[in-house]
Amino acid sequence: MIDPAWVSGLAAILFIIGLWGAFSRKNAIVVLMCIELMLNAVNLQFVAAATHWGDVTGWVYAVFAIAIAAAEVAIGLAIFLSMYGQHETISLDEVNLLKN
Amino acid sequence: MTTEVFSTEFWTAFAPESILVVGLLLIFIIPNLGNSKFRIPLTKVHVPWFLGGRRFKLTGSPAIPGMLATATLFTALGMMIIETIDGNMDTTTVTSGGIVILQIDNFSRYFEILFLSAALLASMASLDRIPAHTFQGKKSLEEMYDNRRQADFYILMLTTAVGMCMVALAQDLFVLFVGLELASLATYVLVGFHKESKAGAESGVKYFIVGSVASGVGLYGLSLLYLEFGSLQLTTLAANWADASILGTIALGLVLVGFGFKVSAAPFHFAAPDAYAGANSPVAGVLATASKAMGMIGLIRVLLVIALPEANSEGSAVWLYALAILSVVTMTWGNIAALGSKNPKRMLAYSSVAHAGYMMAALTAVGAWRWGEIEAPGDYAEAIVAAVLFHLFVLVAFKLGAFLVLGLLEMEGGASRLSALAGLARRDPLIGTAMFIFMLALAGVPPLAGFMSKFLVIAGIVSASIGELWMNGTVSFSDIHWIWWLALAMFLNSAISVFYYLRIGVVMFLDVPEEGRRKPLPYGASIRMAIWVCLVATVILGLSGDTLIDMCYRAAESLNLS
Amino acid sequence: MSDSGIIDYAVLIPLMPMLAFPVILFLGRLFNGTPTWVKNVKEGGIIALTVMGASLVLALAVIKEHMHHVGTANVFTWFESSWWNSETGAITTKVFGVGIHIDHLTVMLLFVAAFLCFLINIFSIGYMNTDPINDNRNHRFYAEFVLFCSGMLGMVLADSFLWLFIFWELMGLCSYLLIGFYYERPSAAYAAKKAFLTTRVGDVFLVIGLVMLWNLFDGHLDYAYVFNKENIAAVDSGDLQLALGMMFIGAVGKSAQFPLHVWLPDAMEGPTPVSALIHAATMVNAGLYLVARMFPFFGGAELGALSTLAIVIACIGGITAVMAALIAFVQMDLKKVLAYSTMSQLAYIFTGLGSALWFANNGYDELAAFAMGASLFHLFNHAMAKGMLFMASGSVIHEMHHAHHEVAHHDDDHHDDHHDDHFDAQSMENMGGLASRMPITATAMFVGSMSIIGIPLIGGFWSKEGIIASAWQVALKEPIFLLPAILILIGAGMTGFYMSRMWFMTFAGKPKTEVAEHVHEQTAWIPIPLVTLTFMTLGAIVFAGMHAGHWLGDFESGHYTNFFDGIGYELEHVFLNHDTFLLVLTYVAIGLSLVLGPSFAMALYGGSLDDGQKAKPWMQWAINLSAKVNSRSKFDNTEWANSSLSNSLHKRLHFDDVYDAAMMKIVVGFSNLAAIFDTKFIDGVIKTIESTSQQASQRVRALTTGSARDYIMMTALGTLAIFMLLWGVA
Amino acid sequence: MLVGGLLIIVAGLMAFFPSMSESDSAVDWISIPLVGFPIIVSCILLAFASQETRERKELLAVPIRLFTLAASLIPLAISTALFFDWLIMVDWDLMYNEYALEKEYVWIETIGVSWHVGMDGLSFPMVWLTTFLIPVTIITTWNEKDGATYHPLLLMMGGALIGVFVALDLFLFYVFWELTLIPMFFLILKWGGKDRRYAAQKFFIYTFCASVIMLLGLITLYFLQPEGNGSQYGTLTGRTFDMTVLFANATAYNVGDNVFLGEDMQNILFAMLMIGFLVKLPAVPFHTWLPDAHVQAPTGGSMLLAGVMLKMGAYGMLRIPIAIFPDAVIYYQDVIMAIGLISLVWGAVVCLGQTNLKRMVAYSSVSHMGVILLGIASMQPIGYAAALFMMFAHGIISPMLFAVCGAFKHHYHSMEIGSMRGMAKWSPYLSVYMMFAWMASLGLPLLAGFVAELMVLIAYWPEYGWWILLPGFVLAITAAYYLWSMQRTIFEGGDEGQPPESLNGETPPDITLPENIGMIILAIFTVIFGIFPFIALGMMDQWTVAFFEGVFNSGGI
Repeated sequence: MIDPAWVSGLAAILFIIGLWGAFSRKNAIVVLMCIELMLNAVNLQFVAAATHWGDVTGWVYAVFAIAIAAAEVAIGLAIFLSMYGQHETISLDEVNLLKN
Repeated sequence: MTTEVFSTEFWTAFAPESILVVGLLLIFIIPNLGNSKFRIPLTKVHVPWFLGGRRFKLTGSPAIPGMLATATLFTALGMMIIETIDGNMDTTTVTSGGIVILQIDNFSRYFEILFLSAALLASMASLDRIPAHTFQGKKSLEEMYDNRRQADFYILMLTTAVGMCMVALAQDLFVLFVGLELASLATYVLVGFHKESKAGAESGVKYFIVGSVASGVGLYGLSLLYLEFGSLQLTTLAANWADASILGTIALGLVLVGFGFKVSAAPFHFAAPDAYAGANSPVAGVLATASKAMGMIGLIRVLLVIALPEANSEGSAVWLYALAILSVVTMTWGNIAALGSKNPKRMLAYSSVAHAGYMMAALTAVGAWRWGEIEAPGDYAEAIVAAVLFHLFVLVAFKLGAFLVLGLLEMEGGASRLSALAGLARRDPLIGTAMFIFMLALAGVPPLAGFMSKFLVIAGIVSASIGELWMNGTVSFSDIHWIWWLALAMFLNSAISVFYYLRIGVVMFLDVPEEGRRKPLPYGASIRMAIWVCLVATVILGLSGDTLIDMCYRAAESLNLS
Repeated sequence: MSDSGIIDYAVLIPLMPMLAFPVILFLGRLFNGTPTWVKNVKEGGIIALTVMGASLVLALAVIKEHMHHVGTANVFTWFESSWWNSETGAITTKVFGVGIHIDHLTVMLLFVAAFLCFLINIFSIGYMNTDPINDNRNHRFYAEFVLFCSGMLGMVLADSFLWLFIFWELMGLCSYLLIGFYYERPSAAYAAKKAFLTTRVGDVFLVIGLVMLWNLFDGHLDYAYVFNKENIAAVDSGDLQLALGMMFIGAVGKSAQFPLHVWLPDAMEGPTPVSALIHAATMVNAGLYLVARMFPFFGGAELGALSTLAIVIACIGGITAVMAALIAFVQMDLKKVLAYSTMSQLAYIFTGLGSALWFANNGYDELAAFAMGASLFHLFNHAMAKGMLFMASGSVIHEMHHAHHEVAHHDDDHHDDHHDDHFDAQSMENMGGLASRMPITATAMFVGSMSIIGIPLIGGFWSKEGIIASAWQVALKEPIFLLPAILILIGAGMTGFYMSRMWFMTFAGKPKTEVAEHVHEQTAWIPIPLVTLTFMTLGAIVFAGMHAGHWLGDFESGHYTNFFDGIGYELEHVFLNHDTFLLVLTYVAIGLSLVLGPSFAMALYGGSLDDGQKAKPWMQWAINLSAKVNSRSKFDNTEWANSSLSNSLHKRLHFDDVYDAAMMKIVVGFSNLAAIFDTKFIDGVIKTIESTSQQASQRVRALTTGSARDYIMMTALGTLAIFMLLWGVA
Repeated sequence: MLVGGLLIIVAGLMAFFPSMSESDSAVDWISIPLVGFPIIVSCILLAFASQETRERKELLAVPIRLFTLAASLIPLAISTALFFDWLIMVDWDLMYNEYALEKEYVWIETIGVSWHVGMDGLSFPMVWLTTFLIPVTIITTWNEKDGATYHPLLLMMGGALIGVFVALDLFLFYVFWELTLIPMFFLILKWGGKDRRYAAQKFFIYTFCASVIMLLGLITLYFLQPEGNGSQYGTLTGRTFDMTVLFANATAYNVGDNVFLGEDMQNILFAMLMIGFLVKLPAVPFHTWLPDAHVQAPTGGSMLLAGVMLKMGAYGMLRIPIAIFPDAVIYYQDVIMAIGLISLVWGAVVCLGQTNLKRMVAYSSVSHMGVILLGIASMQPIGYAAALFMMFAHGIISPMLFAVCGAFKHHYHSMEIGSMRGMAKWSPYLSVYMMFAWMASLGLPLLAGFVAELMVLIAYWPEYGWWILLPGFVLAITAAYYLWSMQRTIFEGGDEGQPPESLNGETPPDITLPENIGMIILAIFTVIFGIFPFIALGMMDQWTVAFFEGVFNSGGI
């Protein structure tokens, strides 16, 4: 069996990639994907930790986190859609009417 | 009292929350009641099914969801207040499989009352702000939109309320986070509710994206905590915190980010002004008060319940410096930014950033004293937490009130320029005066609630900085803990803040109303009612806050900090 | 200690006029223009006269009662004050009261004040109520007049230095109001301000002196306590000298001495009765009174410890005496000549007081008594004579006005309002030859001038000789005193010149203008005080006979029971002094003032009257003499008149210019700088803070770029920062 | 008629309640009659008036005005009755830390705040002054526009000001302290001159910033107190904001070596508290809000601002920091003296260069407030009593100054000195009042201001010696600017006078009857307190003695 530490490490890397991607990419969909990546890192972490502690709650947490991520995607896409409807772009940089 | 999920006691204890959920379901169902019939397959028997089809006139009225939501919130709030107000409340703990999930105690009930009050006021205001047009005849596109989205809006509002209540009740960090996400997801939609306008859509996107990232970071922090301690139970975490490794500290920082976004602490606050500016005013008001309170629960749980040193140990909390810096930066940033802002909603948003800074400064003070040196550290902590709770509650009165006044102005078209307020006092003296009183309260002018809360917060900080020095004889200035300077920073910041709060007063009382705003304000009975409630609360809580302060203390005591 | 009897009512002397003030003022506002008020009550003049008469009667009664013993009465407690000793923590409370104190000095000044106030009130009714310019404002005049009288009487009767000062200020206020009586004239407004301000400068020092005295004497300023010899001995005399010196500066301001003399000539802007009363006879004597009040300090203090101050007082007097006389040489305005003469004569009294104080402080009690007596007697004589002179000059001016009015109306009826424009009724260049046309006035002026000059046997002669003698006697003991001694001796001759010049220019010679030919004495009321005072002045020998020493405090000594013995002693003392030095001195002084000064004046300004005009016999000889001297001497003073000294004399030795420049350039300049500092710097700092914070706000808000990516990046950075902070602490 | 009615009311009150001033009086004479009543009445009137249309407001102005005046006479009657009561008793029982008519009700019991009111020799003269000035101000500004809201605001202001003076609880004190800002803010904002926006904000922000620092000092002080039990102590914090307890603690803990607070702690707290009060006073260099506020404020606002509001600063100083930190007073003695001296000189010097009448008068207030600081720095009961009397006397004189300025502005539409000459011709009454007020302000004897100035100088000399020349210099400068301004307004102008251009050729009018009545009342009282200073000075002196006994003598010096 893989040492949970490795999994944790993978999670950390995933998280950093996700975070990096979240602010380096312009496309809203890609940013959403990056956020999903971060959430996935969380899931991995939970699972790894659950394995480490031999505790079932971690699995439950992971399942819940997946549900949350799903809801988030649903809402996110809906919001992006309305943004596209108004601004006709999904580039985050071009949506800057509100500032200062 | 400990109870299992869905046992009889559970339902008794959770009656208000249950009512909320039932109300939520009713808003789903009632507008859709119609004459549809279900044909039993293969027969011609049509069983009345009532869902769908041609809607009944009475239940199909677009005004119904709003009333339903208001009634639901009102009932739930009333039940909670009756339960709490006398101070003899039982603590009910809900467990499932050995894990403590929820707990009803003074603390959680207090916050639930806060959330529901904010939601109630917002939905009352929305009755006029997003009016349901029941009259006959031709309707404009705008009005059609309004009518169609009545149910959506109140469903989201109730969902937010339920999510927030869950945060207040949660005894497990993950449960807390689930509640937080529930509320957040609903507010993302609420912020972007006006998807027909560019600003609405944009603010929704920004709030959503930044919020998601923040909660992603927070969730990752949780997972690290879980990795460190093997549990996310508050009690477990608190008990084992002293043995935590560096990982725990890092996890703490990450979790802090998640909540920091909710309380709009700098530098996680950036989306807040945009969101407030784009959202409609009652929703912005809820964000600035209830949502902030929700984040504050998280901070209190994590920083005070979990991450405080043991009562007899030397040294202050590990997050002391981080939070101190964060709080000073936050309050200064908020005030400085608000100083030049020409958009009243953004100004209020920045001011709410500043208020977050004040409360964080108070929390810092709890972590400051050396726990070992003080006889009864819990007293100090409770005083400070009570002050923060008080502040959060009165914010509902005057910050939400201010947003509601802006909402009233929005009814005649946008309120995103300072000039929209021009001459308000002349057009409607009472509303103008109310707005001015809200501003004074925000600035902290006695004898209004804002003064009282700021006073308590500062008193808390100062009391913690002095501790029990007076018992040791001569007190010299150098003996006083450096967090005293946080109080000074707070004061200087309040002094700065007077500039922009006063400017609104001047504009309202002195300037000539701009073109198109010469007529009397739209009437809006229920939004006015909400404003009056806020006004009365602002004044009453300032003049005599004893009952509320007692409630806050009981809430703080139930955290069992020492 | 408190006496009972008439002194219990002494407080009414100042109180009655004070209460009359609002009455006249408000009745005047009410009844202005009603014939009864104007004709019968003389716009308040009769009310004032009644009140002043009552005061005079009461004053005389008090004087009679207290001629020979000191009387005191408490009126009420003014305030209490407490002191804390920081060493012991003890707190003591001092009571400060209001009361009446009557002694020899009071008696003398009370008489002068009450008497002259009454006489000048009579004069005012004649003078003020016949001039149309005063319509609608005479009630103001009488109101302020009685308030002034109240101040003067109150100052004299007060039982402490503080109350002296309070009434002193009250007089200052009235002086200000009355100088500015013709408020619409810029020159009057300027003069009023100048008078108040200049005396105020002195008053400031007086207050400081009082404060010092208060602290020296443990919270007492009442005469009963501070003049107690034991109390004086307990005080450090160096401090005492400083305190008294400060108070003396106040006296300098009030009595218009160098260098605070600039206000008095300008003060002649006020109506003439005001000049007579305030700026000649009473208020300007307040400074002298104050210095005379200090006498017991000099007697009680350590020997010689206060003599510096005495010398300073005398020197100021000497300098002023000569300086004022010099300026008086070139004045053409009748009243200004008198004003400078007043300054000069007051200076004499200061020198005399200086000598007295020096003697007192150096243990020469008898000489001190003599000098003091001489000074106070001179004060008395001068008040009477100068009051009369001013009233006489008022009479002249008044009749000149009338005559001008007549002439102007006679000549051309076309325009009526021209007569005020270019004709100066006060300038002696427009007069001449009035001796025959105004006999009473001319006589009064003649006697008054002689008294001031010091013609033997008349008025001021007795006292002036005493002052000069005393000064020289000090000079024999203290060489520095030579300065004032020589100066006042020279001044005696100069007095002879300018007073004679004034008289001859006005009354002798031919009328210089048409107006002067039409002058008549025609106003009622005016002659009454003139005649009264003429006899007062002529009869000074009687007062002298009561022995100059009588005017001094020591009631037990120097007081002749036989009246004629007194006169004999006085005559012998002056003309046949056993001390050769003093004998010579007397004759030198007589020679200077009687011969030299008047001769020059005659030579320059003398002349016979118009043909057919004849003055009264007692003046005619002088006119004839002057005509002779004038025709004999071919004295031409044009060269001198064009000299730079003469120019600067015309410009009053540039004092006014320098003071104005100092005020306008330095003080106002500094003030403007300060105002700029306030608006630019202090407000500037605040505005900078505001603008900086606005800029900061711009910067900070610029960070909210509007792009969600930036927000996320900031969140990430914030995460990193928290991460680092926590890591660092952990 | 007014005066007569007032006297009848006073007599009636005294007849019915022969022992009003007894400290165990069962009736609460302060809370409702003096503080609550004006504020509540004015709030009701304001709420009533604000909902009416403009035309209706015009109609309502007169009845509202009359009602306000009547309402303001009630506190005056009460305080005057008290005054007479004490005056007859002669032996004042208004000592330091012994309060007359003391009443205490628990207000916020959790943190130890009580509604604790009472009066002593320090506060009573100020209370009387306030009650006296409100009707006078209302009368003087009878014809102000928008009277329906203007006069109630004045009344509200009065209630808040009395509240400041009677408060014996730090929290209560602070509440009223800030509350006074609000009516004043509106008075300036709504009835002010051209730059009112700037002036109103400056006024508010300046004072607010300073008082915020003061509040921090108060809170710190609060927590440095020992915990105690009792109704005044907070149920949760264990401390109290009750001043009487605080004073008792301060004296108890200052004895001997058992100094409760360290020296630096005392000094820092003292400085923090003083900043709030110095700005209010105002002392140089915190004074620039005052000229702006005065110039822009309406007449009534200026009268109350100069008459009472400035005194809040001096009152606060004596009431709190000096009473609690006697050692710090001695430590800062020279600093206080320097600030006072600078204010005194600076204010006077700036006056000299002003061409705006009201600005000049405002700066003269700065100058006079410096005198109060000098009195405090003298560290003598006489100096303190003088400071108290200065507050009182200036409280009567300066409203008159501003009433004159207001009338000037009202009738001539200009504030420029020199814009008109020969005012005595057109407006003899105004000229008389102007001259009277100016003379009173420059410290003419027998008018109220003189005694105070003299006593300050007397107290000043033994402590600071020849520095006294500077105050002396100021006395002369003060005379200079006042005389200069009179020369160029009342005097001059030739036979025809020279009306200001702002009148556009109309004949300059004299002042109206209400202005006349208001000013003559002020003038009469200026004279009364000038000739009989002991009326007020008696209680002040005894209070200061008790104060020194209670504070400095029990302090470990």
